[in-house]
This record gives sequence, C-alpha cells and structure tokens, in this order.
Amino acid sequence: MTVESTAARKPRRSSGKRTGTRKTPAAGQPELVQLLTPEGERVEHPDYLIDLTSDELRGLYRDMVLTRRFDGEATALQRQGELGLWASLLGQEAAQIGSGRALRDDDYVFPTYREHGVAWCRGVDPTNLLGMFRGVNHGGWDPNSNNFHLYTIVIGSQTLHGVGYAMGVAKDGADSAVIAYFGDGASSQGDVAEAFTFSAVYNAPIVFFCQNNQWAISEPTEKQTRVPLYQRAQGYGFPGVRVDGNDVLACLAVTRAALERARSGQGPMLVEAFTYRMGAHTTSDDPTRYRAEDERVEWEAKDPIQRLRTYLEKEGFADASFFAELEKESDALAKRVREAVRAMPDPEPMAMFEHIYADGHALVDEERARFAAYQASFADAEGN
Amino acid sequence: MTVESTAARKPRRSSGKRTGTRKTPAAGQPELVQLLTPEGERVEHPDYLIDLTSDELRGLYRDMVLTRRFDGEATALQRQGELGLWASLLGQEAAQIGSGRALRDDDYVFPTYREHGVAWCRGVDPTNLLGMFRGVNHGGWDPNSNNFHLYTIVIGSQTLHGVGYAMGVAKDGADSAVIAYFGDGASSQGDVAEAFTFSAVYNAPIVFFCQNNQWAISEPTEKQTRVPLYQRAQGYGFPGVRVDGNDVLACLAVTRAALERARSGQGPMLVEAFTYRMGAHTTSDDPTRYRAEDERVEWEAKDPIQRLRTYLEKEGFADASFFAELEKESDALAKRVREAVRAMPDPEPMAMFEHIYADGHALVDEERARFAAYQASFADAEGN
Amino acid sequence: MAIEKLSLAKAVNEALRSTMEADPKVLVMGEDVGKLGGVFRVTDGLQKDFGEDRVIDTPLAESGIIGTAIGLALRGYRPVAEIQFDGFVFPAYDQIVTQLAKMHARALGKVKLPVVIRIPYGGGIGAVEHHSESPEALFAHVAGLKVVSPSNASDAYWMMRQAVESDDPVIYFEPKRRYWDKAEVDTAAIPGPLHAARVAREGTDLTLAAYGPMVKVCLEAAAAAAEEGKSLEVVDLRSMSPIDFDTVQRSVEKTRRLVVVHEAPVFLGTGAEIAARITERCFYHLEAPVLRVGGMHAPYPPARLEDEYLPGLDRVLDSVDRALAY
Amino acid sequence: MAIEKLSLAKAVNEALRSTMEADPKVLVMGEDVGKLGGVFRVTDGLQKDFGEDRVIDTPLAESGIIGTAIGLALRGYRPVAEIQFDGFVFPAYDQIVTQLAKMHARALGKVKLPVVIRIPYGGGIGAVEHHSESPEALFAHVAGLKVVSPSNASDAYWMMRQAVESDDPVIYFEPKRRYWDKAEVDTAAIPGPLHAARVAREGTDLTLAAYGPMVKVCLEAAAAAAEEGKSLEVVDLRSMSPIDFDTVQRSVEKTRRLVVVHEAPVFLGTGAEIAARITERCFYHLEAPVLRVGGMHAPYPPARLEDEYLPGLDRVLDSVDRALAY
Ligand SMILES: Cc1ncc(C[n+]2csc(CCOP(=O)(O)OP(=O)(O)O)c2C)c(N)n1
Ligand SMILES: Cc1ncc(C[n+]2csc(CCOP(=O)(O)OP(=O)(O)O)c2C)c(N)n1
Ligand SMILES: [Mg+2]
Ligand SMILES: [Mg+2]
Repeated sequence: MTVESTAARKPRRSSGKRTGTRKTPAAGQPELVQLLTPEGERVEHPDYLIDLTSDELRGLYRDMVLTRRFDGEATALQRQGELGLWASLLGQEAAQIGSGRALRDDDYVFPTYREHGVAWCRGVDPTNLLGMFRGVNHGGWDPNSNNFHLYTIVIGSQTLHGVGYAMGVAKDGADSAVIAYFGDGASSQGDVAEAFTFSAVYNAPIVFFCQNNQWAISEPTEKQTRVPLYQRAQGYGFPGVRVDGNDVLACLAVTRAALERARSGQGPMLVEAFTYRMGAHTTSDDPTRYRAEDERVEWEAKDPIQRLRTYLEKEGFADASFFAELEKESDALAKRVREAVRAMPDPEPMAMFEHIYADGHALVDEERARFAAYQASFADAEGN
Repeated sequence: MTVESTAARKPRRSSGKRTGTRKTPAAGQPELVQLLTPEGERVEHPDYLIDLTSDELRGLYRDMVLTRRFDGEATALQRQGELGLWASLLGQEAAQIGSGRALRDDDYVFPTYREHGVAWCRGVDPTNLLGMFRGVNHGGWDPNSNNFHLYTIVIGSQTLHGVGYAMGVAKDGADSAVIAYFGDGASSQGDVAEAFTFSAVYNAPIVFFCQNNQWAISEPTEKQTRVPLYQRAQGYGFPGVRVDGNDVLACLAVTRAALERARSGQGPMLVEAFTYRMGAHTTSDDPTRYRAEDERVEWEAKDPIQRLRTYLEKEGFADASFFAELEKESDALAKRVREAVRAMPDPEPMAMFEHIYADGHALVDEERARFAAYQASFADAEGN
Repeated sequence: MAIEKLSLAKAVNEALRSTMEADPKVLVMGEDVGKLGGVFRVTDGLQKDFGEDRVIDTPLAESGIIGTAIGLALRGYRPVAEIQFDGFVFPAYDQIVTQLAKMHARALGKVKLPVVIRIPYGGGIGAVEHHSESPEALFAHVAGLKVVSPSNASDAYWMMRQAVESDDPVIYFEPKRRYWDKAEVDTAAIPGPLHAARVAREGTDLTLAAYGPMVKVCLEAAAAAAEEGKSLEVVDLRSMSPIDFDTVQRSVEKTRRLVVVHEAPVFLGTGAEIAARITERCFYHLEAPVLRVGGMHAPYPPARLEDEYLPGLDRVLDSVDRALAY
Repeated sequence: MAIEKLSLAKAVNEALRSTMEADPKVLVMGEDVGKLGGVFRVTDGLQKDFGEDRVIDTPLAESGIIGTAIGLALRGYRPVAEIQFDGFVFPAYDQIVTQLAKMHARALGKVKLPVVIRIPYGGGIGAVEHHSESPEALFAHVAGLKVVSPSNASDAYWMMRQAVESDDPVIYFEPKRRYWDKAEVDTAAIPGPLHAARVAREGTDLTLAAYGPMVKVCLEAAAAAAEEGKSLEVVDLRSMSPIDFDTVQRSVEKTRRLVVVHEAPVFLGTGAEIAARITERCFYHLEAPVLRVGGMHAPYPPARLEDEYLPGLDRVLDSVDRALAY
C-alpha cells in the first residue's frame, strides 16, 4: 500500500556522471552496479572499470573466506558461552571486503557494530573485536592505530562523527577520505540525515556506505523507506548509487570511485550496497518469527564468496592448492581466535574507575577509594 | 564552493504528475510555480489551474493586508514594551494566506512560531497569538477550536506531531489532511527528516509546507543545503515542488493540490514556498550585521501584496472604495489588538502550578501549598 | 478465577492486551513490536490479534516514535510507545522533555497527552553497552512526566493498566532482569493508586527504599539481615515521579534509619532527592544520615564487571551496617 | 597591565580569542556564531579575525553540531560548540550522553574528547519558552562530562580558558542574565583549579551555596541578612561536576547550616546531591537540615511570572530564616 504511489515512477538515475548506471535492472528493482554476476560471470560497467590481477582477486577471496570463518567461529563461541552476544556479518562479506579494500591507510573508518570484514581489511586483530561481545570491554582497540573507529551501537551516531572527522581532514588540507558505515534501518535516524546535511554544506570528504541487508532486526526495509535508499542522497545535493552488495568487485570499484571523488574535493557520496543478512540479527535473535525461509534460500544463490570462487576457478586464477591452503589458514585463524577468546581475562573490578575522564574527577577518585576500601574489607574478613 | 559539484545538474522535475512545472526558470534558479508575476500579471501553469472570483481575490488581498497590519502593530507593541518579543512575518503573507486559505475546516495545522497569517485564516483571534510574546502564557489558544496547534519554538519538532496526527486521521478513516509548517533552517533538523520518513512509510495525509525565507536568523540557506529544498522530498519517496512564495495564487493552488493529494490517499508532499524574510528574524535581531540592504530592496519589488493589488486594480476587480474600506478595517484591527494587549493581565502567580499534569501530582500539590503559604506570609506581614 | 501466575513480561503483555480490548484508541508502537513481539516478547501476539493498524512497527528513529506518538495523542489516541533499550531513549529525549512533558501546560490544559513510554531498563543480563542503563532520574527531574517502575508481575500488570488510563505522559521503566520472574497476578483485583509506595516487608531497625529491580535485592538483604537479628523494613517506591514521601517518612519515623538503593549512579540519582527530602522531613528522627547504594559515576561497565558495579546483597548490607553503626 | 573591566559576555569572548590565538586547533562552531557573533554577541568578531574555517556557522541541527564536534575532536581539533539557548540542547542530548561522555572510556583512554559546549542558561531576561531553563543536573548526573558555570566575568574568562584546555568534555553554562555585568578580569593572573569552589563571602551563621546566576542573589541576601545581624557565608560552587564538597563541608563545619540555591527545579536538582552528601559528611555538625531554594516542579513559566518562579532575595532569606529557626 505504501509503495503504490511511487510504483509508477521510473527508476531515477543518480545525477553525478560517474555514478549513473546503465544496466537493465531486474524487474521491480532499480539498477545496481554489478561486475560479477551471481553465476560468477564477469560483466563490465562503463562507469566502474576495474582491472585486478589474479593475486588481487585471490586476495579478495581470501579476505572473504577468512572473515566468514572468523564470523562463524564467533557465533560458535557465543553458543559455547564464551561470548555474550555476536552480530554476524554472514552474507555481507563482499560489501565489507570490497569497500574495505578500497581504502587507503590514511583513510578513516567509522563502523557500526557489524563491520568485522572492514576491521579485517584495516588490520584490526579479529580477537580485538570480541572483547565487547564477551563483555570484557566496550571496544578494546586503539582507533588511531588502524584508522578504524570503535564500534558504535547507538544507531546512526557514527555518521556524524565521520562527517566531523572529514571536516577536520579537509581543514588539515589532507587528501584522505572518510567512510561511515550504516544500515538500512539506520537510514531513518535523524542523525544520518543531519550527517548528510553537514557533509553537503561543508563538502566533506566522506563516503556514506549503507549496507542495505534488507532487515533491521525484524523490520524489512519497507518500514524505513518506500524508495531505494541510494536515492536519498540526491535531495541533499550529492550523488547516490546502488551497488550489488554481494559482488566484491563492484563494491570495490564503486567505493574506490566514491573515495576518489571525496579525495579530489568533490564532496560526499552515498553508496548503497544491496545485500542480505543471511543469519539472525544477532545471536539473541530468532528470525523464524518474522521472515520466510525461502527469502534466505533465494539469497544463498547470490552468495558473495561462491560467485568469486566460481569465477576464480573458471578463469584458472586459483587452483585446488590455493583453496586447500586457505582452508588450513582458516582453521588456524579459528583456532587462534578460539584460544585467544578463552584466554581473555575478566577485567579487574577497579578498571570500572579508569578512563572515565582524561584529566581526573574528584567524585571518581572518591568512589574509587571507597570501593577499594569496601573490597579490602572482604580481604580482611577472609584474612582473619 | 560547496555548490560547485551540483551546479552542472539540470533542475530535476519532481516526479508526481501534478507537481511537475514547465516554466522556464530564472537563470540559476530552479523552476517555481507562479501564477501571478511580481508585476501583477496573471500567468497560467498547466498543472496548477485556478479560477477565483473577484470576491475570492479580494478576500485574499484583505487577508494579506490585515495580517500585515496586525504584524506591524505587534512589532510596534514590542517597541513600546508591551510585548517581550515579536517574530514578524513581513514578506511571507502570500505563502501563509495562500496555504492557509487552501485548508478545509477539518484539516489540522502544525505551525512554527511565525504563522500569524495561517492563524488568521484559521480564525484564531490575533490577540490570542500575542500572549506568548507578551509573556503571559506559552500559547493561549485551544488548538482544537480552530484545528490550529500551538506555536512550536523548538525547531522542527512539530513536523513529527503533524505526521502522528495525520496517521491518526488515516486510522480514523477521515478524509482530512494535515499541514505542517517549517522553515529553511528547520530543514536541517533530524526531526524533519524523521517526519519525512514516517510520513512516507505510513503514507500519511500530510503536506509539509516549507517557507524558505532564505534566512535562519543570520544564516543564509546555503548553510543548510546546496540544492533547492523541495528536492529533498524525492529521496524519501514523495514529490516536492517549489512555488513562488510571494504569489498568493500559486501558493493557494499548489497547497490545494497537495492537500487534495493527501486527502485522496496519495500520501505526503513537500511544498517549498520560495519567499523572503523582509524584516529582522525577531525584534531582538539586527540583520544589518549579516545581510546587505540590496537584497531586501530587490525583494521589495516582489512584494506579495503589491502584486495582487496591481492585478486587482488592472483587472478592475477592486475599486478605490474597497481599498479605503480595508484601510479602515486595518486601523480598527490594529486598535483592537493594541487595546486588547494592553488590557491583557499578568497571570496570577499560582497559575505556575496549574496544568502541569492532567491527573495531578503530589509534588506539585506540595509545592503549590508551600508557595501559597509563603505568599500568605507576606500578606500577613503586610496585614500586621 | 482471575488469578494467574505470570512472568513480569507476560504481565505487561496481558495489561496491554486488556487495555487494547477495552479501548480501541490504545495503540502499541515501536521498533520490532509487531511480528517479533519485541526483543523481550513483551508485545508478543498483539499484532496478530489487533492488527498492524494498532500494533505498529515503526522506522528506526526514536524521536520519530515519540514525536508521532504525540501527534497521535493529539488526535485522540493513547499510544504506548516502546523504546527498545534504556540507552536508546536519548534520541527521543528532546521530544519527551520539550514537547511531551510540556504540551499540556503549554496549552493551559486544553490538550492531553496520554502517552506511555515503555523502557526496559537496568542491568544484570550480561548485555553490551547501552543495554543496561538506569536513566530514570533524567526523566523524574522533568516536570510534566510521571515515572514509574514495577518490581513484580502483579504491579507490572496493574501499573501498566493505570499508566495507559492516565491522561498524563508516563515513563514506564521495566526491570528487564526481572522479566522472567513469575508471580501471581489477580487481574480482578482493585489496585491501589499508581503512585503509592508499598511496604514490601515490615521491619523496625532500618528502612530500605528501592524500586524496580532492586526491590528483590533489598528483600533478600532483609532476609539475610533477619538471620543476624536485624529487622529491616523494605519500601517498594514504585513511582519515581511523584515519589510517595509520606510512606517513606512513616517508615523512617519508625525505624529512624534509611538506606536508598538503586542501580542508577548515586550522584544526582533519585536517592539524592529522597535523602534530601526525608532528612528535611525527619530531621529529629534520623539516627544516621540517609545512605545511598547505587551505581558509580562511571559509564555502565562491560558485562563481566556488572556484578561488581550493581548494588548486590553485600553492598546493601554494608551500608545497612554503616547506618546502624551511627 | 592585564587587568580589564569586562562584561561576562566579553570575558568569554576574550577567553575564546586567547585560546584560538594560542592553539590553531581550537574551533568555534554553532548557529549564528559567525557574522552575527551569536545572539548574545559572545563570539563577536571572531569569524572576522579567525576566518570561516575556524568560526563555523553550522546548519540548524544540534545533534549535528555535537556529533561533528566529536568527529573534529577525534581528528585532533578542540571544538567549542555553542548551543544557542538552554532549551535547545536536547536534540543533542543523545550525542552528548551516549557519545561525547562515553567515548574516552569506551576507547579505554585511547581517544580524547576535548569538546566544550557553551550553553547560555537560566532565566531573568523575560524570554519566551525554552529560553530560560537550567538543565545542569541532566548533565551532571552523567559520568564522563564535566559541568561548570561561572558567576562573574573573571571566572568566565578563566574557566573558559581552562575548559578549552581540558582534555575532557566540558559543559560550560553561561548565566545569560549576567552577560552584561562587568567586573575586573586579570588576564595575566594564575587561576585556581577549574573545579574548585570559592568562598565568595565569609560568614559564621549559615552557608549559602550557589553557582552561576544565583551567586549574585546570594551575595545580596547575605548583605541584607548582615543588616539584620546574621552572618552568612556564600560559597560559589563554580562546578557542578565534580562538585567541590570539601569546600562546602569546611564551610558547613563552621556555620552548621546550609541552604543551597539554584534556578533549576529543586526536585533532583544539584541541591539534592549537595544536601544528601553534606548531610552524610556533616551529620553531627548540622543544626538544621540542608534546605534548598530553587525552581518549581513546573515548566519554566511565562516571562511575566518568572520573578515569582525564580529564587530571589526574599525566597532565599525565607529559607535562611527557616534554617536558623531549627
Ligand atoms: C538508537 C538505537 N535504537 C535502537 C537500537 C537497537 N537496534 C540495534 S540494531 C537495530 C537494527 C539495525 O538495523 P540496520 O541499521 O539495518 O543494521 P543491521 O543490524 O541490519 O546491520 C536496532 C533497532 C539501537 N542500537 N540504537
Ligand atoms: C532546536 C532549536 N535550535 C535553535 C533555535 C533558535 N532559533 C530560533 S529560530 C531559528 C532560525 C529558524 O530558521 P528557519 O527554520 O529558516 O525559520 P524562520 O525563522 O526563517 O522562519 C533558530 C536557530 C530553536 N528555536 N530551536
Ligand atoms: Mg539492516
Ligand atoms: Mg528561514
């Protein structure tokens, strides 16, 4: 009902020259940029040319496989009680690896809570991601050592941080770019709209990367918008483009172009990666309550890893030994993560009082002292 | 600088059939719907046909003149210390009267703090508007007696109230519509974006009426957006149109069409009335600090009242006696308002404790009693 | 018989169901409240039975949820809006504080805002950041809002019914770690006033005042203290705005000592107001200063530290001992 | 000589200017802070002298202002963000509470958030709704923020310099009705600590504790009381997070009576915390309960009622008398 009045409209082209797409869209769906079909066929797109060596292609494949394996291991660790929660990226590997590998070292990333694949590309040790899901910290890595900000749980907030950071980059005269990730659900938050506004007004070098995985917990995208999300950008004065989010090549090419655009002073751009959340929202979620199994099955056929594998094999870019080697590497990664998580100690109680302020605070000092005394009273009692 | 990358774009047509505009736009400016030129010439627009009797035309003229007179009187009253503040609508009469007269009685209005002309159309007694500016209340009228909500000062909030109200209208199966006013500055608020999202998702019968008077206090519209604001709507899945906000006929016609659209189940629409704030932001403001006098002079030539007068006179729709009569009526209105304001009593101190809760609250009761006793202690002291 | 044994979550569910049946103007809205039934299943089955028009899955935007709820209320509806977790109420804070709380007064009583905001709050479930906070003081400080929190299924049921029937905005804090605790609910009872405190256990030596999740902890502390020969009275405040100071005062006039317990940070928490006001009311009765047990002036810690952060039996009894030592 | 007679507004302006000169990373941002110089002219002339790149007129969106200020801070800048009026901070409340306040802790100290948020606050200028509020308790309750308010031009100058130099987020509340009050500012002085209270007037019979706009009222009350032979000590708290309880305690140990005064509503206002904590610290010293004078549990009233609503000389002295009568 709510989409009826717009159904008659033609899919609109985004207006920036580099972002227009020419392929005929599937019925009912707007055009999206695709360079590798679900069947593993390489297709060309006039605006997004990309030429990768077989090394690079294998690299992307490896990234996706290792990310998925890590993700699966984390899910298993949650089941075993080692983690309190896990937000799986299953199905979104191409969107994350493609965009993540488009980044330069000096670019800066503002993720949501699901960008494990992007973290991987940034060189953040996967086990570091698990601290907050285990409940030993709220995000244990140093954002500046990999230019990868902490996970942000309050939906949409990080897009504004990204814009502010990008404004700073521009003030510095640097040619780095910023990328801010968010979901289809997040597109409804006022903060995201304000991020669009600020980025446009200040022409900030930022790429908004929306992973439309078609669900915000139990709500399908129709509960957030009645037109494709990439179109949102036009009304704020910058281009938007929809890319096949399960096509790692297209995600890489489009993000690269968007980052290049930002770097060269042309301002923000919105990339909507059209993908699918193959698993539950998190390990706490039960998707059988709200979505049909066939939808998942349909998307299985568009699997981002399988399509690249088909392509690699068909073209002879990778042989059996590569896949076998990767299998071993995956196992080793899983093992390392498993062991590292199990070895992750609980924080000391007194850690509660650390880093609340950079310059100290009298009340914190008082509470710390009181708590220490309280704790000591047990030690005394036990000591007696 | 910030508009450079979009300057190359063609003005986009809004996609809804009824809202497209065909006139050639002035250089550098997007097309806008106009039915009466600044020179008082009646022009046609294929999508917005309107045929008014001379009675109706005179009515619109009278509304604008009386509104302006009332507004001027309020400014004077502020200067005389009778009001604490006044937010003048000078220059925006056509936008407000045009849209206000497009409403049916059963439609509901959510204004900002400047919609004195719309209030006039709704039959709200002008003196009622002055209470909050005098500081005797926060908005003294009953929203339901004229379907005109209270003024809202926190920028943008009321757009969400309007959408909620419109959702209720739809739930009731009524064919009324809702109109929510906001400014160019307000377009940056997250709440307004969320209002767009909710209205689109629920297909709510609401018209968003943005008076782009080109200033948000000292900030020109470029500080809020780099593309015309009416385009914002497209990305949310509903049409937007820019209308000459100094053309009362066009504002009437376009708002009527938008309301009709809402009523008939076609959902929200955004109308951007392109106008100009001729005066200061409020009586507290000093625009000489931030804008050039020529801009104001330029817009004086587009005065909404003068152009209708020219038209009325040229076509013989109104004679000298009409204008003389109206002059007298204006004087009478000003006198009535002046007297009413001066007679407006300060509220009783105990009024502070009224209407905080509908069902009462123990703390308020306690504070009320204590305050009454405190006040009585002076009476006693004086009594002794 | 109208007596059922219900979990606290189910009791809220039943209360919503009964108000929705009684009044077609009652709506439920929020993120994932429909098919999913909310992340805690509190709205389970409601959309199936009342339809999408009355149980509304909203876009992911809390300001939008509350802002549209206000508009719906102005149109004559009685929306019950869910905020998914405590830490996600802040995007809606502006609409709550500047609009919802003030609109009745702004209109000199001409409009009413019967909006209930349900917020699962507090810690103890091992969650990630923003899912364990206790922001009640930030609402209780604001005139125009009423703030309540049940501690058990029976109160959860009746307080929700009363909240929906109230013509004022009510922030209804649900103690999420008690969602699964079951108790008997008499759905045919005649409930007491929504904002009245309740003496949950009688005692003579000291009063423990708490609400929501901490009532259970205080009852356990009182039981433990009883074994040591100390008689603690436990007052379940139930309402944080208004606070039923009369009931607390009566208790303190008897016991002469008061310890207030909440999960929220102590600094400017509701305990501060209770301490200040009860000290004023009972200045000559108090044998000890009012002591407070609560959260630290620190962000809610990672889950593995929450047992240390949250007031538990030992910390409550430590303060009891301190108060009794005066 | 570095001593100038400045209005409070001008003192803030001078402090901003001097930090901007000293550190190119300091930025000023907000609505109308540029050409207009802010609605109170606090940023007057700064854009002209430092350019649009450092004095930034922002879109009309408070969440956006604070959210981007956070990003700028992460990039190494030190933004001073203006919120135009107290009542307009709430759209930014989420960014302040869930992001700005918590990010340093979330990152285990790896990032710093040197963001100052300037908020003109309080009443007394005859303004319309939302332009006269005192929301400081809503920030002081939240760990990770520091909250201060100067009462005079000299403090305004130095506290702003210190706030900008602080590596923590500081909410800097400017008492708008004192903007035009002039005082001598020694821009070459060595200031005391940002969060230390100051005894503004010595006395022996009772302590008045206040901050921001109420310090002047308390000083006037003390002067009036002196004429009646009562010696009141006035403590200017200056900081609401942290609160310098040591200074208040020292004063109360001497005077044995305390009245706390603020414009904000009494219920859960900062006075509640001061009453609770000082009662605990000075239980055997206090001859009377700590009394509080402040706003009602009501929306800030229309301007014509604000003189009744705001604590003035009479209401302060009424409470002083009540406290002395114990
Ligand atoms: C402000 C806020 N509201 C609600 C939530 C609870 N919540 C967590 S994830 C989520 C859905 C997010 O959907 P989307 O943006 O599409 O991202 P995805 O989970 O699909 O990656 C919700 C509602 C939250 N984290 N923050
Ligand atoms: C949330 C909020 N922030 C700031 C203000 C202060 N303020 C009042 S009017 C105004 C400018 C509004 O501009 P616009 O939306 O264009 O409306 P106009 O005044 O031009 O009618 C500002 C910043 C406010 N009222 N509310
Ligand atoms: Mg999603
Ligand atoms: Mg404007």
